[in-house]
Amino acid sequence: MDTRSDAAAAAAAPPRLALSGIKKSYGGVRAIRHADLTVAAGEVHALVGENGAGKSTLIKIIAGAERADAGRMRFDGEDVSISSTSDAIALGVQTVYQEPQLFPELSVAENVFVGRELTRRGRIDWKAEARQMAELLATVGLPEGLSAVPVGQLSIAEQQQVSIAKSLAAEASVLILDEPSAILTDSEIEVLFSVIRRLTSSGVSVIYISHRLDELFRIADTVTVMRDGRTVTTVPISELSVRQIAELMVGGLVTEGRRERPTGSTDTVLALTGASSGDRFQDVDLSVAAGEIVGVYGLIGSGAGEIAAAVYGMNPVTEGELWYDGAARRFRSPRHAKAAGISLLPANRSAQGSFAFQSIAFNITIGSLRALSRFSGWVSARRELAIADDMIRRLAIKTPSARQVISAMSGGNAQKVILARQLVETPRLLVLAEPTQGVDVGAKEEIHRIISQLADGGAAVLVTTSDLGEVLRISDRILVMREGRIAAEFGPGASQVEILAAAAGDVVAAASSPGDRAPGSEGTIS
Amino acid sequence: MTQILTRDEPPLETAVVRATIRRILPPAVTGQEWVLLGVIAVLWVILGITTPAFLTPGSLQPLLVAVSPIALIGVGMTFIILTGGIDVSVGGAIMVCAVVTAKVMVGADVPLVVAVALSIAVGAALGALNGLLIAYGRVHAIIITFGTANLFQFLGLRIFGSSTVNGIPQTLEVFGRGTAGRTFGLPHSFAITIVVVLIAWWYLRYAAGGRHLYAIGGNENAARLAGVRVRPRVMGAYTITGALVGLAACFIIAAGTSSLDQSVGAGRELAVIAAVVIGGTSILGGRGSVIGTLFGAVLVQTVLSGVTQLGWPSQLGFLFVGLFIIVAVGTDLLREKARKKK
Amino acid sequence: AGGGSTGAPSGDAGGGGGITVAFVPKLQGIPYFEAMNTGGQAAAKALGITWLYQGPTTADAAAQADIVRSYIQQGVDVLVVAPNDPDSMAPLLKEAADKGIKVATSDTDAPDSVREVFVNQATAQGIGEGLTDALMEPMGGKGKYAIVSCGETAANLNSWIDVQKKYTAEKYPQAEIVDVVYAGEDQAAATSMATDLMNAHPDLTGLVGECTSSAPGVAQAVRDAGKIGTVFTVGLGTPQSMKPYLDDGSSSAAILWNVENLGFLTAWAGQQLAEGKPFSATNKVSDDLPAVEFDSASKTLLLGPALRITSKNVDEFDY
Amino acid sequence: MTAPAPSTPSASAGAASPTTTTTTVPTQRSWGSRVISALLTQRVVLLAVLIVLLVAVMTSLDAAGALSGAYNADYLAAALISAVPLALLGLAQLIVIASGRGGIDLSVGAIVSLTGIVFGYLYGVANVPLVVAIVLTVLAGAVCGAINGILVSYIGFPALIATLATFYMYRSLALVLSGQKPISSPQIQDFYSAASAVELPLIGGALPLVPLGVFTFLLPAVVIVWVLLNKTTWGRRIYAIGTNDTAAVWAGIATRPTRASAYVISGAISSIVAVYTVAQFASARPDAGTSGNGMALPAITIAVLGGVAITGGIGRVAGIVLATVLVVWLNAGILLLVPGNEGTQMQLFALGAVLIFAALLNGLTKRRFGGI
Ligand SMILES: Nc1ncnc2c1ncn2[C@@H]1O[C@H](COP(=O)(O)OP(=O)(O)OP(=O)(O)O)[C@@H](O)[C@H]1O
Ligand SMILES: Nc1ncnc2c1ncn2[C@@H]1O[C@H](COP(=O)(O)OP(=O)(O)OP(=O)(O)O)[C@@H](O)[C@H]1O
Ligand SMILES: [Mg+2]
Ligand SMILES: [Mg+2]
Repeated sequence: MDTRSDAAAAAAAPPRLALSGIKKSYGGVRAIRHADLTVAAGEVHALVGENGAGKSTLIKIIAGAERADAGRMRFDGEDVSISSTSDAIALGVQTVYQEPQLFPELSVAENVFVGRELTRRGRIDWKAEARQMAELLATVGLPEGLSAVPVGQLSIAEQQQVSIAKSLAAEASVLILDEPSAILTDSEIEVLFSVIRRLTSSGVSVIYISHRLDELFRIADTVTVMRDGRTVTTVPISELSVRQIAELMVGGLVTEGRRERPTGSTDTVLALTGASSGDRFQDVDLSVAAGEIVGVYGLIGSGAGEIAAAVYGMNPVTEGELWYDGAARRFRSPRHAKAAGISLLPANRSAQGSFAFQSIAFNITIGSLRALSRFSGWVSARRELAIADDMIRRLAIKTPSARQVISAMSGGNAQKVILARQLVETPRLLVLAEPTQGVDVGAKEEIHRIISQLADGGAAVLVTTSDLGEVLRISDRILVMREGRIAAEFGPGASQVEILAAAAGDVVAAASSPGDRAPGSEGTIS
Repeated sequence: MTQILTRDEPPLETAVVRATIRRILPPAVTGQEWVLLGVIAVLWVILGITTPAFLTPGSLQPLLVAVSPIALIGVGMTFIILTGGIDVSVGGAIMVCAVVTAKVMVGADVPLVVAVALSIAVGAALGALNGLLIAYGRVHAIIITFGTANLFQFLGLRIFGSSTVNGIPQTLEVFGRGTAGRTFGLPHSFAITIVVVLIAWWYLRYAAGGRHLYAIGGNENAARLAGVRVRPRVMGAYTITGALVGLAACFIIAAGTSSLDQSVGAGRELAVIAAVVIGGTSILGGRGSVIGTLFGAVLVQTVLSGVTQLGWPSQLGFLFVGLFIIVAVGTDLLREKARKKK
Repeated sequence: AGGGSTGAPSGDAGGGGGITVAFVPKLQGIPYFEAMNTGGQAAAKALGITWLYQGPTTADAAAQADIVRSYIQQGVDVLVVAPNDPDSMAPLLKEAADKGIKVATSDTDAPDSVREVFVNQATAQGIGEGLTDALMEPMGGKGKYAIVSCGETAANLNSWIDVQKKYTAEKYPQAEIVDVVYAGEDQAAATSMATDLMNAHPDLTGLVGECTSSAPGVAQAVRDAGKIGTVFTVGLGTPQSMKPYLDDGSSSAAILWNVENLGFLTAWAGQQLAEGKPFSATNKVSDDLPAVEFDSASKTLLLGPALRITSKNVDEFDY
Repeated sequence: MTAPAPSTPSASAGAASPTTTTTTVPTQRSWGSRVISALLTQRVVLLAVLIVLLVAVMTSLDAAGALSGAYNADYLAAALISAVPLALLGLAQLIVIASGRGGIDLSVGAIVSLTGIVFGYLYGVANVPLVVAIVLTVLAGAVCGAINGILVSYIGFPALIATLATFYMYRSLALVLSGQKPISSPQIQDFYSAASAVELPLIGGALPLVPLGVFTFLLPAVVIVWVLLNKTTWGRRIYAIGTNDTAAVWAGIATRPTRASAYVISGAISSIVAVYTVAQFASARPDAGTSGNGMALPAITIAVLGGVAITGGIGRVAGIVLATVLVVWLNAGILLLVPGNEGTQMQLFALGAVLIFAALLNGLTKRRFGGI
């Protein structure tokens, strides 16, 4: 055979993976109405869509974690039926799931090799595993000594990297990454990208899911947009802009931009002065006045979320002072913080916020049991419903009744229910940790509106977030956290570039340093 | 298909790699096991001093014979608890295995090997039933095994047919009764138990299947996603436990008298669970060892024997067993907390 | 309250003759009560009555009460109970009597109840002394011995132990009870406790197995320890379960009574009650039971003296 | 600050339509399919149907002459006496299991034994006035429960292990303290007759004779526990920590004392069962709650059959009551249906089969219907 016919054969070669007419329902929920997906060999194929669009469900079907109700799946041109994860693994599908799927009691090395242990005469070849581990850890940028550490002792970002290492340990023809970058730092993402590039150059296909649309342009070749359980379009990414992708995702125009609102009072509600909390954050100065929204921006792991936890009494303030309403306070637990008029919307909705199989009314009122009773300790069903219905109306929560269980709600509505819990007893200080994480554009907009209204109503609001658009959009003042310290502070007019630079550690590019802060943010503490 | 990493380089056997291997190997003997060994040693020394007969073969041999069935079933129960399950039906299963075995030995006069094999087979079948319902029925193990505990008791009572089995031949003596049951002073039932414990220890440490049990207990869904065939593994754990129950039932017949009545097996499930948790296996799954279970069983029997030999009221024995559970699990908890703080 | 409490004996309970006697043992499936059942059935055939028998699967007062309640509902003529807990059975027996059912106890009494007769196998005195004498014979009237009992709270076992203690102190001053331990209904536990006792007291020369599960247990322990002839055992065991131990000398004697006869006597007493016939001071029940004494003060029928079962007469019993 | 929801593009475009279809499905379904789904997903409905079925089958068997005694209202009423301790301890399990984190109480039977001895001693031997004796007994039960609660909630023991340990300890203590002899002094005997002599005006000739204990012990306990769990903030907290312990902390709930209190209540209920048992049996037995298979395992079985989820946060008082009634009436029926030893053996089979059937049915339907 001559080289020309070889090239022709390659051009005519079937795609690595071709899905057509995929459908999947969970009970009455139609997670995937109709999906087609074609992934060529050696390409990075981005999969984007709003929360709940069906991305994770689709890749779970490819990975064998779920079975499609209908549809056809072809691998290198051959029809395949994948009915379990082992089937998929046998086909060379490796998956990094949205939530790290690891074993806390087992060591990093064991985690990486679970399900495909290297064995020699029936026993695990620890030697071979150790040898590969050294390589793998270096590849994903983790120290070699981590091999023997139980995964339960790692940070969430490290766990994500272990998940990636795990997917690299086996022979793969398709590597699926479901939002791998959500909790990684920029430098960690760089390492990930270089790994992806190396893989694709050797012919591996990568399916890459992310909500960070900008990063897709640096890594992806093709993008498939999903909306409402359907694959809307597949195009080379070079033909699109971020804005166009966003429009395809929501099926309309994106309204961005900061909501104008009156500036807050000078009545300081919360102030941290030189505050540290173990090695979570150090020497933080910040203040929030009544009617003011202060945004703390930081990548996950930067310590932004830890400030919220410390203010709410979850973690101790070990050094420095926490001033609340003019008095130095140490809240020993959320209970004490709540009693002082602080409310907090936790970052992780399912783990920290939601009482899954309880009703919406239960979920809304559980933080304010005193409000339910005329006599202390008593629950009045009438009051409970009245409070819940009021909140459902105020936050425009979509539900037929307050008696519905929260686990049957969509992500955005569930988030509103948990936000409602924080508003039952009108808080003096509202702390919001990642208020719109995992929430789609529509619900996000509503939640932002609600936050503004609360501040307009006189509440002091502290938002910690890793969403740059969000912090720019809602904050009156922006603090940027990096490595447990405040790296910079900005007024409302700051640019994306300035903030990103500060978060990434480029001090020179930052517009202002913590030293020359706006007057009035400090002096009011007596 | 492409290999992600280049694996055809010559293996570099550096000191670093060797050190890593040693560190990623699960520890052969855990801290909890050393603690238990220490406690048992201290108890034996104290009992040896206060009751001179304690450290004699005449006292230790029956102790080991009594430990054997609990430790043996404990091996299976450790597998089950490692996967995050539990089996409270072993008492009923012992009854079924024991009565079947005793009846064929008396009635059909079959050779010992056949009787033992039958007992193991019956036990495995009962265990497989548990495993089937638990792995495929999507119901928590404690509920299923509460149910099957009743069913097994029913079955056992029906086979007993409202009478005891008398005149069980002494052939089962080989499992540890009298001189015929010992080699170099070691009761055979205990020797068999040790062998089973060592095999199980090896399996849990070196075989992929064993590590999968830990993985399933740690995070069942993640194990499934990693391609571990969770349901067959879970079913296997219950089936193995059943088979060990079958063997243990033979030990129990052998340790009893020449007649067998329907009280056989009653309350054993709690004794086995006690041995497993004293041995440091986490009831939540994902952590534990069979050596610990063996030590746990020895500790419980030492306490019970010790109380009788000291001449204390025998009913005090279980007060100490309870205390030991609290102390053993408590220290484990505290060590865990200290480790987490670090 | 509706129809169930007519009090009239309903003929449909069971299959046989006109009179229905129901017996509720403490526990089903153990040779002792099953032998009583055999005796009762023999009596039913001989006397032309219907004999019902149903026991709980665990020796539990509450489970027994359920069965008694169902017999009351079935409207049996006579209800005989061997109560696990005499005090708790009393109110139920009264309820039965109120509904016109004749009530009696057998094997274990409920003294403060309305029962019309107690069918007693032997007196506590007789059993306690019988056990002591049987053990003292091989021990030569002296030495240390220990008792392996069963349920800690079993009233009859405890009353026998009391007799043994007193009787030993009075009649055998050179003998001494060093310990009483409780093994539950578990043969293996009885064996290992007996072993522990021998280890704890190297000079021990006697062991008593106080119930049908510990009697073979202590003998087995002696056999295992190779102390046949050094340590002597007696126990309250059923004949067939004791036979191997009586044969090899690890048990010197079992103290019991003819349990089948006890069942027969129970059925007979039930018939007498149902027919309204009073008991005389001495009753001829059957050829095997020519002269059963009745103590009208305590309303007790006494089967006779306790029986000493040894290797010589063990084969006379097939249970 | 009320504002109408702005109609956002995303909500109107696609996401709204599935929401409406899924949520309107239940109301559109036929009456029949709703009954079936309730039957399959709601344990209380299933139990009620099973009870009706049982009574219907037994009554027709009765009519056909297959039973050895009448399966009538009197008999069913009388059988309820064994429901009293079972249901009470089932309620205790409901509370601890619902409190989550693998909650369970294996020690209830041992607490019944131990506090029964305490009561027997106080009232029967030390001549303490009845009310004081009962109060002190309940206090003792609460202390036993508090030890469990501290171990589980404050030190972090898995409940199964903590209560297994205390089960051994309390059982042992009951035997040691009583010298393994039941206390059955004249006072205790009188207590029995006093308890049985108090006739409620309600139960005259017209109604079946329901045992008094049902009114004096069970009914008040059921009402109190129901009120506690459903009408008090404490009940809310129990369900909250059982559903999601972490979220409860973030919602400002004091999880440790709440969880510990579940065990305290469980111990207190056990001690009430102890008093009841003393009254019912006219003696305080040191093995009252531990003889045979003990009281704990049947109580847990009742709780599970009653629909209490072993993972916490789910369980209803009505489920416990119905499960108890089902088991008690089933057992009573079997005794009339199957004579001899097979009858009592068959009870074991029936209990096991019903338990597995109900659990499997729920396991199968949970995913399809999203029920509890
Ligand atoms: N196990 C399940 N049971 C019921 N509904 C489910 C289940 N898993 C997913 N869904 C629903 O299916 C739809 C698609 O979910 P999926 O997780 O695929 O979305 P996604 O695009 O990955 O969203 P995100 O960006 O938030 O990860 C959603 O409505 C979701 O609520
Ligand atoms: N785990 C689940 N179990 C059952 N139903 C679910 C589950 N998750 C979501 N649903 C249902 O699936 C439907 C679609 O969910 P999805 O998350 O796509 O909502 P959405 O339209 O994006 O809403 P929002 O804008 O509020 O996020 C909703 O009706 C929701 O109630
Ligand atoms: Mg959504
Ligand atoms: Mg997703």
